[in-house]
Amino acid sequence: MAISVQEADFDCGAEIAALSAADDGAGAVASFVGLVRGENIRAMTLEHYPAMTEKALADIVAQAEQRWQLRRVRVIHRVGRLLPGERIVFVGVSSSHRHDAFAACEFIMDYLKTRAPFWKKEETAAGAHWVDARESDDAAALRWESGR
Amino acid sequence: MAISVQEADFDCGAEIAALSAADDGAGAVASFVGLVRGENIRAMTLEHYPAMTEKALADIVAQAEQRWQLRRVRVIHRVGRLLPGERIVFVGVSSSHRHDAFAACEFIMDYLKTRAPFWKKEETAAGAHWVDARESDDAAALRWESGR
Amino acid sequence: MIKLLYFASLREALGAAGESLELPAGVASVGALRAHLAARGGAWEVFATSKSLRAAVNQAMAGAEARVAPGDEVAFFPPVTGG
Amino acid sequence: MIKLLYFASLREALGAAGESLELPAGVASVGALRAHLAARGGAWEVFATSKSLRAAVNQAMAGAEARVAPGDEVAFFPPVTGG
Repeated sequence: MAISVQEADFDCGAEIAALSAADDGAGAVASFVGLVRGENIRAMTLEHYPAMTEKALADIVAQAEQRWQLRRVRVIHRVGRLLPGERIVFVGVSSSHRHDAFAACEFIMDYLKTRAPFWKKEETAAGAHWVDARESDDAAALRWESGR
Repeated sequence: MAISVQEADFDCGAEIAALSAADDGAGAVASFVGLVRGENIRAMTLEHYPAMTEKALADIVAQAEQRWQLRRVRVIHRVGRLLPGERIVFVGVSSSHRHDAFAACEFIMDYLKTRAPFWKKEETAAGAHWVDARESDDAAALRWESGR
Repeated sequence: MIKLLYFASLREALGAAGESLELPAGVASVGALRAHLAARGGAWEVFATSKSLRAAVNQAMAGAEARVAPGDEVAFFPPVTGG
Repeated sequence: MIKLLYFASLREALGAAGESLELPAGVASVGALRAHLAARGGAWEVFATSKSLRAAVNQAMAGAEARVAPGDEVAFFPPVTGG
């Protein structure tokens, strides 16, 4: 597993290629990119808890590796100030099995959304405000507990 | 929707970027890349039914667009002779909602695997043979019928 | 006349990628067409014996009961294995 | 001494990113620490009134019953909203 928390942008094509490079068994790569939506937002600032962030992400990835047969996992999460359309997060998973790659990738995103110490502050025409956590994200994470 | 059936390779990074370019509402992009596994394979040749292929893929994408709230969908499938590690297929989906992007991307792959007219012939040390369809692929596609 | 197409292992088994065929009297469905082709014997018996053989009429997947009429394009092939 | 950290909207509400604190006698859990901080009054009452406030002890998510001992790093923050 490889985890990065960084201000810099990332290259999805290079990350996806690295997930299967020189691995004869990696027939499936599922990935996810989260972006700043721009409907009413001028910018977004991501704060995090540096000492805990990578630990929390590593724990989430380790859980995914226990649940599914995975080959490689890559997580990148940006922090700092981002503009609409900018990439926030990348999760990529390679596996021999398509469904394992998909499930692990979505699991990691759902857990990241509810368990990794990041907080978003949005700048809108009406001023800046901290984004509220969403019940739908809690529900998405809980799905994995009951084994759907 | 944009569908391509081609011999040429594709650029995952460019495809993923295009799925959210100039779209304020595209906060989520899920994608999948399928690659030639190389464990016992020297090469693989993909045959298809040219008059039907794009039609079948368009029908699968249209079904996904009816089931989930999607913004853009991109499907690329290569044909011809490919070596281990080479990319075979790309499916990318953008949405405002993470789960819709994931579900539609996996649905399209599952249906493509069982309903799009492609056939693989593998070259191994023991000679060339047509790949058998797998029951697990039929089961994966059937999952979506019962609404899991 | 209909246009017949054969793909992948079926194409190799028959030694033909397709043909034009005058629809015989009474052959108006995919199932009847399969029986007609199987009656050629030899490699063609696969149209009677194979349970997995798939068909498409005018580029859409079609079952045994699907109608076949002059001018149609009918394709036969094994289960697909792309992706 | 413990190290206390506050993040995001909590940090702004308290006007502090953190502090060092001598653990008072009898304060040995996250819950007891919250009660101790709430007793400061004013903005600090959020430690008593907020149901959504989360805690981490030594960088791991922790409930109200979690132990707190000298040398620990204890962080308080609102529900996370990354990704």
